[in-house]
Amino acid sequence: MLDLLWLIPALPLAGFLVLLFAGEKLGKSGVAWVGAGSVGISALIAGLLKWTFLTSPPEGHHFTQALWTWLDVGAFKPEIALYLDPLSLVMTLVVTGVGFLIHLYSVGYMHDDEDYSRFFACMNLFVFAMLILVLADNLLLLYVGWEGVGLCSYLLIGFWYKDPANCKAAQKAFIVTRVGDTAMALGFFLLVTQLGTLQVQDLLERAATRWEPGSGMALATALLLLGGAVGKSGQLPLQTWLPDAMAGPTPVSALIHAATMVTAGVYLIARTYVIYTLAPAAMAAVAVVGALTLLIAGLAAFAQSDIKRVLAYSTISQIGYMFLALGVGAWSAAMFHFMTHAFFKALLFLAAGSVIYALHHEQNIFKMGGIRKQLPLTYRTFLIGASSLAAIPFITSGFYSKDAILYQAFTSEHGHFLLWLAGALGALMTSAYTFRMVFIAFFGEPKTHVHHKPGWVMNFPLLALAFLSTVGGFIELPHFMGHAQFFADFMAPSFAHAAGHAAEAHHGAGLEIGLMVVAMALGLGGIAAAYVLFLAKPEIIEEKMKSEGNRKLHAFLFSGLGFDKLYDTLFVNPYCWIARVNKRDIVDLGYSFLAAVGMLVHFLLGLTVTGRVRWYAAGIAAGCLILMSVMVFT
Amino acid sequence: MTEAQFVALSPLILVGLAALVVMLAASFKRSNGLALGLTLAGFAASLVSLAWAAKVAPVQVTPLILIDRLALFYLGLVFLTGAAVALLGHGYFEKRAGYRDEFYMLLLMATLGAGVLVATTHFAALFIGLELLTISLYALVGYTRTEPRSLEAGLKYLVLATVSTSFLLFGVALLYAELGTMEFGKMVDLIRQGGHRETLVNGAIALVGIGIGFKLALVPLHMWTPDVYEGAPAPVTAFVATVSKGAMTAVLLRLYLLVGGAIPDSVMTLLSVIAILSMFVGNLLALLQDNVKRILAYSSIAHLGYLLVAFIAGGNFAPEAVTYYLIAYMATSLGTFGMVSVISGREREAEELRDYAGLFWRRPFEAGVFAAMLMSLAGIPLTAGFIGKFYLLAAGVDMGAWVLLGSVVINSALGLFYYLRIVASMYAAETSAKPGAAAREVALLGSATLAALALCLIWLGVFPAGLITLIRSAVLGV
Amino acid sequence: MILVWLILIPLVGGVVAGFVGSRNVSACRWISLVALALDAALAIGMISQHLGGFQYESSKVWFEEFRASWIPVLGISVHLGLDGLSSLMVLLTLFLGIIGVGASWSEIQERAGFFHFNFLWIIAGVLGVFLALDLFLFFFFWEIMLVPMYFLIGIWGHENRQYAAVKFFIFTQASGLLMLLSILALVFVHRAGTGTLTFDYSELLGTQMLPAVATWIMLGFFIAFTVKLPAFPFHPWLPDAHTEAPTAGSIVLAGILLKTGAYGLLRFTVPLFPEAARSFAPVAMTLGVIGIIYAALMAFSQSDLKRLVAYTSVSHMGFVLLGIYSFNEFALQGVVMQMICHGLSAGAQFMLVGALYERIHTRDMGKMGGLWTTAPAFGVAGMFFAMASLGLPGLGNFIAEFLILVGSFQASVPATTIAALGLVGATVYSLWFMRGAFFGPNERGWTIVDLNARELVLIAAFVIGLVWLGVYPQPVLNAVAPVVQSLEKMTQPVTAALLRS
Amino acid sequence: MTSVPMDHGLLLAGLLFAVGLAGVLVRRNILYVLMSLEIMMNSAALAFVVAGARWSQPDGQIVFIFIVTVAAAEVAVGLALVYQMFKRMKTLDADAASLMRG
Amino acid sequence: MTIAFYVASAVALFATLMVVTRRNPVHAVLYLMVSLLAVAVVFFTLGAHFAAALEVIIYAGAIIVLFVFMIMLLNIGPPPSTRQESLLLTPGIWVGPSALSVLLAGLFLYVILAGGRSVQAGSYVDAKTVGISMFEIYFLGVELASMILLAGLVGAYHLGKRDLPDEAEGGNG
Repeated sequence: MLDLLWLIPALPLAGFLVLLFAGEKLGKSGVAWVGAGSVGISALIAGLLKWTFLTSPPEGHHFTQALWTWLDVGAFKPEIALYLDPLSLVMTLVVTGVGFLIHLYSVGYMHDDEDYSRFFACMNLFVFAMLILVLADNLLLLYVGWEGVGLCSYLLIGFWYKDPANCKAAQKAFIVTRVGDTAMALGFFLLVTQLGTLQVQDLLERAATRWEPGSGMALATALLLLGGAVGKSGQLPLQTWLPDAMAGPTPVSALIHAATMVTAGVYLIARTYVIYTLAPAAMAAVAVVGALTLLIAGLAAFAQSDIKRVLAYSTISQIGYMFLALGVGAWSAAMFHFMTHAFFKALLFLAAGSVIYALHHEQNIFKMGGIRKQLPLTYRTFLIGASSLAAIPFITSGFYSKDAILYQAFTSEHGHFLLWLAGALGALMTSAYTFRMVFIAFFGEPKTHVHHKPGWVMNFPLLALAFLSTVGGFIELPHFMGHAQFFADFMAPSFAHAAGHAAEAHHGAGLEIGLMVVAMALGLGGIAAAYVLFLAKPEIIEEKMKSEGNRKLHAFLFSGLGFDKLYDTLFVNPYCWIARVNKRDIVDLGYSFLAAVGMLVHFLLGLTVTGRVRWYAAGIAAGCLILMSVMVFT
Repeated sequence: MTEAQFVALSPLILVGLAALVVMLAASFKRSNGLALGLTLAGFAASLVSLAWAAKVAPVQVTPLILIDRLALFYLGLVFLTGAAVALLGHGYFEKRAGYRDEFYMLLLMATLGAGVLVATTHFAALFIGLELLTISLYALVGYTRTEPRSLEAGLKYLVLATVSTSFLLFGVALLYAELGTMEFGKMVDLIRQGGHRETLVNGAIALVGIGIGFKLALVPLHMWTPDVYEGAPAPVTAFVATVSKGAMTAVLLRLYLLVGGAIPDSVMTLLSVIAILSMFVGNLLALLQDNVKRILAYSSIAHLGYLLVAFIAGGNFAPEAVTYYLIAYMATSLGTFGMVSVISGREREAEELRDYAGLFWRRPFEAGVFAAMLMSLAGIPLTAGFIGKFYLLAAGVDMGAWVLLGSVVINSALGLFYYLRIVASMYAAETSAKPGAAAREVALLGSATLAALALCLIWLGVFPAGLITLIRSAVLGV
Repeated sequence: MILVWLILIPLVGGVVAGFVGSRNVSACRWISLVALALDAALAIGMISQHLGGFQYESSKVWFEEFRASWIPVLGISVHLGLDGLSSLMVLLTLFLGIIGVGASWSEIQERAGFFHFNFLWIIAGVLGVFLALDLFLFFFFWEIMLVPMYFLIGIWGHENRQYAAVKFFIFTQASGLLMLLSILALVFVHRAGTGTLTFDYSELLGTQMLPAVATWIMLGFFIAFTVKLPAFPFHPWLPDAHTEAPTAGSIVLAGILLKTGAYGLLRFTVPLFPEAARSFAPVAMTLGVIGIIYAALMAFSQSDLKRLVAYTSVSHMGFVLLGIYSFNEFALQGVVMQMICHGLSAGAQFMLVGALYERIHTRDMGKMGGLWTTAPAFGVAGMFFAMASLGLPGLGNFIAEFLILVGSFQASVPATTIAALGLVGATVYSLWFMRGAFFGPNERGWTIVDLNARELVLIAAFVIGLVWLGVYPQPVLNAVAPVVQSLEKMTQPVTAALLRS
Repeated sequence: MTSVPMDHGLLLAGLLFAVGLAGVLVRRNILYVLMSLEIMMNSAALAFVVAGARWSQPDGQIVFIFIVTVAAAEVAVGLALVYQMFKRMKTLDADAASLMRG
Repeated sequence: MTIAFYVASAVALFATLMVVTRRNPVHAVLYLMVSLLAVAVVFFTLGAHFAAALEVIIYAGAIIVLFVFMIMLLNIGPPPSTRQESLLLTPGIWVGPSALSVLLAGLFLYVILAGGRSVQAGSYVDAKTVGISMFEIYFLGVELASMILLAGLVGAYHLGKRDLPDEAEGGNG
């Protein structure tokens, strides 16, 4: 059964190739069948594998399928091999499962687009690349997927390429993540040089034995890999591309920029967790990055008017939670949050997509309003998603996963009160801005006419995801609520090396309940505040906005805290400036100058050839004078 | 005069005789073809007699002339070149009005003068040979007397050559006054022994150098070159560029071999400066020149600068390098100026760059040969010019003359620029070329000569071993 | 003897094509194609014997060798030899040669005979360069390939062709003469030591000389090769030459001619002067790194598509320089990979741009945009090669750059760090390329014919090559492993020393 | 037999040479230029005769004879050229005869 | 004889200077003749009698006559052409060439006089010795000199010849 593993990435690849070469001839339904079908079958196979893992797990809870030797240089011998363990299995499930739902959704959402087959081709390619990323047995192969998803992200953000703004957003996404990737590549070089392999399990093995905890090498490697992770996952300081990435079609945002690709950074760190455990400083960095990101993104989300941008900032913020979790050693909590987040964020995006679809590509929440009544199903599913995001206690999956993170941020040996505080504040902001969005968009007076309602292909994924967003959290319950640890137990083999199993550090139910209550209070408080400010008494905001300072503050928040401007000034503009100024290539000008000197001398010498015989004779005489003088006087 | 001496002199005698025969024939029947036939017969006879003379060589005929392997080798070179010029001239003057026989007479006499130069070991003979060559050339340069530029060139050449010869003569007179002999060998010995007035001798050598440098058109004695090359009829230009320079180089080589490298450093430095200046001035002046003949004139200045590098570098390779380079240069110059004469029309010569526009497509054969010649001048492989340059650099590297070599490299780049300008204009689209420059008919003999030259150029560029062996035996025989 | 045939077939084919071309244009195309295909078949047949089963098993250095006397008085002989490195280069040359003929099938209508003559002679010259084992012969071929290339650019090039052709010629010729000086100096040094005058590579290997002398002689080689490569301060000829050349010219320029520079460094500069090369490594690596970054920036600043691609070549060749002077197996393997992959990706890009130019008669990105809509296959191909150019994993270029950087990381961490930034630069210009040509609004309202069958076949060949090299590069790595290992051995102390420090 | 120092003879030759050179350089009339050339040749010939006298050798005078011969031939050709030039260009100004330059 | 040498030298120098500075070509030619005759005297004082005779006959006789013929042929003796000559000889034109010539003369002076040792001229060389030497050692030179004359003849003939009917006036540029 496990031997079917290779089919999981191969099917989307086949789908991609079919669509690439025959996409135009298949017709729309054919494209839909190939595009969604290939991912669907992959999802089924992934489910089968999961079942196999649950019923008869392979030895050591992992399974490697080596396809062929990729390179063989010296002792460095990476293979094209797939590696399945609980961690990659969860990722695979989410990628294929959520991916399938989103494909299905796209069948309806993109139906009127002229580039239907290109869309599905890119989506399939993305799923393929993402699967390679998660299933890669070594980091080099992981890098293939890593860059592959980057490419697809680029292609899909710029899917509607006729608008220059979309192209720009796509380029930004690619380039910014590439900055992080470069750091990551350097990390790989370091690993190859120091440990001689990129095969993940060997690597972790060797790192654990060869590097002292806290050693410089481990720290450097960890930080370099972190560079890649923050780039891909839209974390500080490379988060700026993600809000712009919303230029792509909404299913793309759901799949790539919410559920799967942007969490690749989380996956990478989880995958190489041993290196981080060897470098506590790097762990701290991860946690701080996460904490800061979640706060900053949360703040920025308040000022957005585009529904997708709000969601984008919320994504950044939620991934910040995952980083926070990773940073405190809560590996499985991070993955748990990844999973629930994939469900509810995909749900939110798809629901938002339905709204946008219905309102004929209207994305501004201030122009929506009152859709609650017009699109009840969409409203309900969106509300489920929003609740999950806002972590409404007990009934939503987001609550459980976030709670696990907050708890560990406080209690883990790597944790810290400030980290917890940041997370808690984040929870407040999350619920506030989430419900700000809900209230503004779905309540109040309708401002835009609903053109057409989504059909079942779009509604079914919403329902499915809504279901998952709700029940997905019940597999991992806090200690005092029965202490179900299905997820953590399942993940455990993947984090076998983790020093001092974080989850085991039990601080008693009192503390846990206390923390949870605080978080719950903050979350609900946020909703209440949102209700007051955006639904009940919007004039408060209007009043505040009259002041110049507040408007500036709003603009500052709206711009994502000015990071774009900062980077423009520091990097983009100088680069463009040099490129513009030096278009003629100063080196070339140097040579041209030499040539010009030659021409000048030619011209000057030409003046000596006067054509007058007396002058020539004088030349001879002068030459004689010089020649003789030299001969005689030296 | 012994039989051996007579045999040894026979190549020179035959060429002189040919001049007289042509003159005699002209008094009966003026015919371009006949004159050419007789001229070629003369050259052929003397070339054949070279083999005859080689059997008795070396022979000293009076103190004036020494027929040794070096002389024979260069005689062969000079005569072959002369014959080629005759062939080119046939087609060229066929298109033009006026008597043609005089051309062959003067050509033969000039060649004879050059022949004397390569075999001379005495300053009196040097002077005579030089003047025979030069006076014939005055008339040859001004040969197309209906063309003002030709006359102007003739006059300029006459005035300047006489000035420089006077310097030479004065120098020789001073040397003679101090040393009491005009024989090369004895003079070198006496100078080496010392005991004479250094300043006088040095000054005199400088004056002699002026005379030689003028013929070789080295900076600062180069200024006549472009004007004379431009004004002279193209075949004559070919002759001036090849025979007269080649003969003078032979003299220089002979002196060089006699001196045996014992040249004071100051002189070496001076020569280096002259070589470098010649390269730079020649190439820079040619850079944006639009007249092909002038371009080639300037390039010849530079080429003699290169040649001087081999002399200066000295060492084992120098004589070989000089000779090989000279041969390559002569063959190529002959080819380039020959090409100008072959494709020139009746009214005027094809000398403007734009006259060459589209030549590649109009007359692919000629253009191809011309391009090959230019590549040879530039020293690109597959041509003799490459082997020549290779030799030159080898000689330079052997002796570690890095400054000179650096100049050679820079100047090769400069040179390439204007050679490529010509090539480029040949494959450019035909534009509004001035009429009258294009030949309507193909000069069969001329084209055949050029084809042979091109073949020889490429043969020497690909299989140089044979010629190298020959040169070695000639040069080392001294 | 088979090696001589390898060179002779294109030479003769060129002459025949040249003669036939004046009467029958399509016949001369077929003749060229057949000649190259024949040559390729010959080469593949021979090489596959030695690389049989993709396993390198021979213990002797040269697969094939040919030796004949040429100019015995100067110790010059016709000495040809083929090893793993030159095998790959020969195959690449013939592959791109065939592509080049195909790419100019419809582009070259005028004077096709002479075109194919020149083209085949370039191929022959390049093959000679890759096979020559006598330094004189090497130089001979090195220069010979310039002339037809000059004609190719000068006659069939674009608007500013004269300037570009002359610049190309002068740069390479002047630097070539420096190399000739170095060759001569080496030969004379060797003669001073042993008493024999020879230009033979195998005999000149291991010539003993003072370090200062070796450095100077090496510099001559180095400059000649880095001009051809081209490395940073010597690159200005390249953008012009590439831009103005006809498509086939650009393909062979970028694909093969640049590789002769890299080949020269690998074959001559390093093995002949290992010590000097070692002490020179910091300078060379610095030049390489500067080249990577600078050219990436320059590529971004261009609006002419061909110029852009040309600068990307400079950038990629910076990696080659960096890799060669890292002196370890990773880097050297990467260098060979980079030579091949860049040959393919840049060749393909030039082909695409050429095909585009045929359709819209401009290379200015300011006048393009949105072409994806009207020619999606073009767009896909452009995307593919842009991605290859930026080193997308899964394609050959990634393997190449990865190996080079892993190798150079072991030699110099700072250099590698800066060079890695070149990856970002590559992203910027590749996306700029895509944005300029294929994305954005189609403001000019272009409607163009998409790639036709002939072009698709050629593009497919490139694509297959790059993907194959990206996912299974082992045959290439195996083929050059012995060469690379001996190079590494030769320069061993440097790596050890750097690691120690 | 005589008591003239050789150097004085050479000196005279040198001065004559310089004067002749000055003539070539100064005079634009081509006839004067030819005359000045004769002066230069003649001064060189004088130097040879002086040198020959110093060594009591006939060689100096023989070279003198050669020089005279050459001078005669040269003047003949030169004047023919001047004649043609005057005919075509209606001037004897040497500077005017500069159709070719640069 | 010594005095004769110096007097003749002075005359030669003076006459030569006059040649170079005259405006009327006829005057100049006459001064040239004087100069050549004076040089002949110098030859005589040096014991080169044969040379002195030849100088008078060939130079002063034949060559000068050629010049005179040419002046007549071109008809440039009379005043209009002298005036034209003055136009050509502006004062400024003298500066550079004179300086150059003086410098060169100075250099010659230095070269000839430096080293101090002044050698007396040798003995008288009679015509017979010259003749014997000429036809024994230098006979090749004599033959070649004849060729030179022939070349001069052919050249002068060709150049001086009237235009043939088919010879058009040459192109004007």
